[in-house]
Amino acid sequence: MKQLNYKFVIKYILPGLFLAFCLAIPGFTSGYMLRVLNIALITYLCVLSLYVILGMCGQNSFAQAGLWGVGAYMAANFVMKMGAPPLAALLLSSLGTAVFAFVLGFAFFRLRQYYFTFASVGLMAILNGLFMNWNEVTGGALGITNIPSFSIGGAIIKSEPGNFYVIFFICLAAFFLMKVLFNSALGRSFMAIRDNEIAANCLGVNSLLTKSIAFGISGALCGAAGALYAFLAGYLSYQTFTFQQSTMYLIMIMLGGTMSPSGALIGTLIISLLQEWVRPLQNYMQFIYGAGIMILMIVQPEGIFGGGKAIYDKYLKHSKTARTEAD
Amino acid sequence: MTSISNTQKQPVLKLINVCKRFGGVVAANEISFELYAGEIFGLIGPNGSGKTTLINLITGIYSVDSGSIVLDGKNIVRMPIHNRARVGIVRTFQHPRLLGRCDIRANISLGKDLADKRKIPDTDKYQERMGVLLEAAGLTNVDLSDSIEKLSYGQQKMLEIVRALLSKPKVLLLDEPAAGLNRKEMSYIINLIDFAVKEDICVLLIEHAMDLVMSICQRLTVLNFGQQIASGIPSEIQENPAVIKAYLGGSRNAEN
Amino acid sequence: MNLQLLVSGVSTGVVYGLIAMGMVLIFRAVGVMNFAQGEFLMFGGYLCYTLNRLLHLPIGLSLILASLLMGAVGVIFMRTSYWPLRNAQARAIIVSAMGASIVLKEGARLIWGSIPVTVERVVNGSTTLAGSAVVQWQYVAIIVISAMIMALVYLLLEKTFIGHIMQATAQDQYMASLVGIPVIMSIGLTFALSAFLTGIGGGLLAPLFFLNNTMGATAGAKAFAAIVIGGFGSVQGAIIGGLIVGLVEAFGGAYISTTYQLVLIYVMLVLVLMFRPQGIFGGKIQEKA
Amino acid sequence: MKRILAILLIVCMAFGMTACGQPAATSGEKTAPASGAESAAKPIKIGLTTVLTGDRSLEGEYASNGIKIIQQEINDAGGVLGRPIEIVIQDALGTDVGAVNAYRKLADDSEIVAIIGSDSSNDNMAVSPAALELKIPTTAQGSSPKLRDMCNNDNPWLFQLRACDETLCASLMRYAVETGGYKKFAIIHDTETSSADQARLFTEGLAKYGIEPVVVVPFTTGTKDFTSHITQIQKAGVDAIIGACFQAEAAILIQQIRALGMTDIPIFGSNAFADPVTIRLAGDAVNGVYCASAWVPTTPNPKGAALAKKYKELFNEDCGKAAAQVYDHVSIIVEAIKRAGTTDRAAVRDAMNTIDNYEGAVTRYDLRTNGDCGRGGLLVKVENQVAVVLDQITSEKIIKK
Repeated sequence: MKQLNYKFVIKYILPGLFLAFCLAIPGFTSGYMLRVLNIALITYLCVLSLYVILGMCGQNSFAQAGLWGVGAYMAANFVMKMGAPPLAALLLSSLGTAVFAFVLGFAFFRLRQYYFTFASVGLMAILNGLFMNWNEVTGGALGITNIPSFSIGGAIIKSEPGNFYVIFFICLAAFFLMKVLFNSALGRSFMAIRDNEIAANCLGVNSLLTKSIAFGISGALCGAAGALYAFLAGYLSYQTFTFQQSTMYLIMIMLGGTMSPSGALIGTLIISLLQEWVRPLQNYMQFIYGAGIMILMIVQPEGIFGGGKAIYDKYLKHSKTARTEAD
Repeated sequence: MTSISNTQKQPVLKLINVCKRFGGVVAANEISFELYAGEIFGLIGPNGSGKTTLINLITGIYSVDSGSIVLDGKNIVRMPIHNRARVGIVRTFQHPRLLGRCDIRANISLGKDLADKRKIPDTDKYQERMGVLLEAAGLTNVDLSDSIEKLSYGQQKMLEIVRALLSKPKVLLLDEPAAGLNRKEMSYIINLIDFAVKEDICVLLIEHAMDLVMSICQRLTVLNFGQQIASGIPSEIQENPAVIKAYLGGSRNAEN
Repeated sequence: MNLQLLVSGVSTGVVYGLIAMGMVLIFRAVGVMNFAQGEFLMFGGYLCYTLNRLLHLPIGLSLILASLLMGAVGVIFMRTSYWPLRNAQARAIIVSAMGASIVLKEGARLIWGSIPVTVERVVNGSTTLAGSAVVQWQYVAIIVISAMIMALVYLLLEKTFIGHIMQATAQDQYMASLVGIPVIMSIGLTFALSAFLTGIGGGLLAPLFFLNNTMGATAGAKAFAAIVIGGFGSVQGAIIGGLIVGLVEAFGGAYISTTYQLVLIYVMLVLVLMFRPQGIFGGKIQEKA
Repeated sequence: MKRILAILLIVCMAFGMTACGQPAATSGEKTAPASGAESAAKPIKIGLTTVLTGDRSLEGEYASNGIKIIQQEINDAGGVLGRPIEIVIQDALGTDVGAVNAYRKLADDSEIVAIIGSDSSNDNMAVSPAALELKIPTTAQGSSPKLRDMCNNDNPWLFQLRACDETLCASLMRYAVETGGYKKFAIIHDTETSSADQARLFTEGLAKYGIEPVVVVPFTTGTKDFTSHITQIQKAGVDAIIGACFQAEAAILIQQIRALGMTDIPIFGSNAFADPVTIRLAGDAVNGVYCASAWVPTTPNPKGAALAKKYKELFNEDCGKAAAQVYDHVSIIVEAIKRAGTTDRAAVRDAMNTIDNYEGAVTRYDLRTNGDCGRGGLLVKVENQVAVVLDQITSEKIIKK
């Protein structure tokens, strides 16, 4: 057995190294880069929510940035008007957004396929209109200022590195929850709906309920992301939670590949960092960014991770089966 | 119409005067038959005679225009699709509909999921049952963590039946299970159907392969243009002039 | 007052109709919603501005030339953001169109700057109808020109050979190529026509609403609502949907709420979807996107 | 092969567009110190976040031009502390996240002494926590009262180097009621941050005279057709209209008000109504518009007039508000560096607080408290498509300590 155990390397050593690297990040990055990463990780939660509803359940939603906003404003209100501790606000707003999304899903998922997508475009516009004009709850166009930082049991987390660890661990938890969901009966029923709704029904899957649950779970992720954003930014305004933001999530997940949480992470990081990399271009930055998206899509229409997985299946899995046959 | 069923047994599934029309086309006209536990019931007819439509009506994909479908004495015509699956009506498709981007284990687990939803208590025996089924289907050598795309068409069809059987259904509807399969694979299908019969599941079989239908079905019914033109045991059907005219025609020898 | 609202509603409505019609043409041809359609409006307007204000051509000629140039832009757009992805999933095409819309928006800013500009009116002045309703002739010009173009395009699609080729390709690309229709040309034509239709709206609207590089997003969003409300995938539906959106905007703003004018349209969109998903005038929809 | 072709096409498109692009406004990270004599000395860096790309890029165009002028002027005059200055620009993208990222990117450069925020209260409020955390003197171009309170109470590092809208709105309303003698007002405003704020302040300004607006018509940013809004105003029967929105909407609004038959009705507007862009777009219709503006190119202020002249020469356009503002912001920061005698951020912050009577191009500044530092603006009326200054508004600062 001179052969290296690929499975072991891929399953444990590489992720372990990656984890160690991530934990060390605050040690060698600047405040700016860390801020970018923090926002990217919060965005990752929203992209994961799109992974649940689009990648697993096959329903494309443009309302995710709206749900993100719902979570953010909920958290701000819980903390500032009701005096809830941030941790409780995080959980409550995640739960609240989940319920909100679930109820809406129950209404919207009577629509099939792209009609739901259309409805989600409408929902996004309606939510943005509310964020801008509902003075009592969202502070209107001026937004909400002076939102306290995140804290756990009295320990206030104000610095970027502190926030990084909090957000990182929540993302990690979400990542593993996705893995659990993927292997659960619920996850399988999502995927059955994605692949063929009628066949799924014939296996006892209630599509309306299941899709609503998927939307609810995506709402929970967006809600958590919203709360984290509120605590990190300290300021909320309508100009953050826009349709453009939702389309960016779609770009991210399409680029990374809709089929895995890791792909979503890669897509999120590429787009988030691409936006910052093109900064030195100043006036040309968005132009090159747009062209970059086009080129990336043309080169890798199935998403970058889609390609990666194909390579994994082709070479690494092959060597594994070869080995079992040799045994 | 002669019936060979045991009169002391209650039918599991009963169709009473089921009608369905699409625009001007009558897809099912006054169809009635009953299925008993552990029985293999054949449904044959030329292309476009309404066989698959009938399965779609039983599973609820289409709603019936009139008539009733009774499972264990309960009319289920108003039940949505997923609830019909949960009370024990499970089907396969002409072309297997599996989770294309998942591994084999996930696909099989969908059957277990349905069993859980049906509250079948023997989950501890699940592994054992799966092993038996996979062996019967000739799928013992496959790696369960492989992608579903690694399986041949025939194996995928087998897998779909295994998945259906894992949920311990009351009624199993097989839509052309043997189409496109070779002899060896056909024998696995027979294995699986035998397994179903042993578990007292009633099997409704749509099939074009005449020798298979004639050899394993206890009773048959023949459809033509949505009409039930004959019912009975295989030997009777084979001699029925209406059937020969409508379906087998002069090409019966070619069929074999 | 109502008459005045009617004229403004109809004239903005027909422009939404032009954009929506362009979107529907592309949707029918390639089965994907074009998320950069609003940018065509903006780009067409700027081309018209270049011809009219920078090269000092008369406005009529500028409009015609600009919309013809837009046809070329449409072909380039097709070649870069659709054609390389024609075999990929629809979502990939949507994403690349989003990238293209950023490129168009920012490209226009780099070329023409971010200070809003305007072009000449087709007809100057205004008239007073029914005592109090003031109607600017430009509004009437928009309605008349748009209606003419819509009618022409409709005839082109239904009555001419080119139209039949485009429709055949839209229905089944593979079959079309089997009977000898060059698919790339037919699709290119569709994109050109779509950009032409939408682009002319930019030049017409410019004197009333001015041009800036970000006007496409709002217009595109309203055209999208028009398509869904009118009936998905049908050309007539797009026109009627555009008119409905324009009128709801005008009368809803006057009688219900101006704050939530835009929200109103989307509430209507959601309601239409809930109760009549195929749209008010839509028929059967092919399952494509 | 086809993919490569497509990519080539995109690249060609990109190059084609950049080739036709305007040569202006590409200053940025690579801006070299202009003066040859001081090139040996290391430049003092000042950051600027502004919206270069995206939806509000008009501001960025003005700001980058204004920066060029002031940088040249200061360096030609020998710089500060014997060193030239260099202004580093980052794009705020017009979103909260973009503004904060741009700010953080600048803040990472420890040589940057102070940062100038963008022309939006939203952006300024979004970067406030970062300014407080990183302890960098930051100037805000937003004019919202909420921002003023934030500067005064929560964040000693943030300076609102601008007359708070309250002063301007109140004096415009005073003029409208006392001089104009109007009593029935309609307010039409954008629901976007600063416009909504100004609309509120106009209402408050009127309330001092016991007048309530007859009708308030809000609209969403990007609204192009105001027929339904204007018919509401017509129906209400008013003798003056108050408007608050950005340039493009203001121009459309003015044109449509005139076109729909209200040719004589006076329009009182926020900053944007007498902006050069608005005047150019709206044409004749803009005549007779009153405006309490922080800045017009026809300002009687000698420094401002010189700037306006210079800007016109260099860029062949009228000088916009954002250009004049960044001009003043840089001057004030340089003044503070001069007074502090060091580039230490805290020392510069303290030095800024000592500036109490600084004559800028826009107005006089008083930085003894952080908020509402600009002391006033101009009351203008547009006649023959020129903004004619009627009066200069100056308020004295009330220092509560």
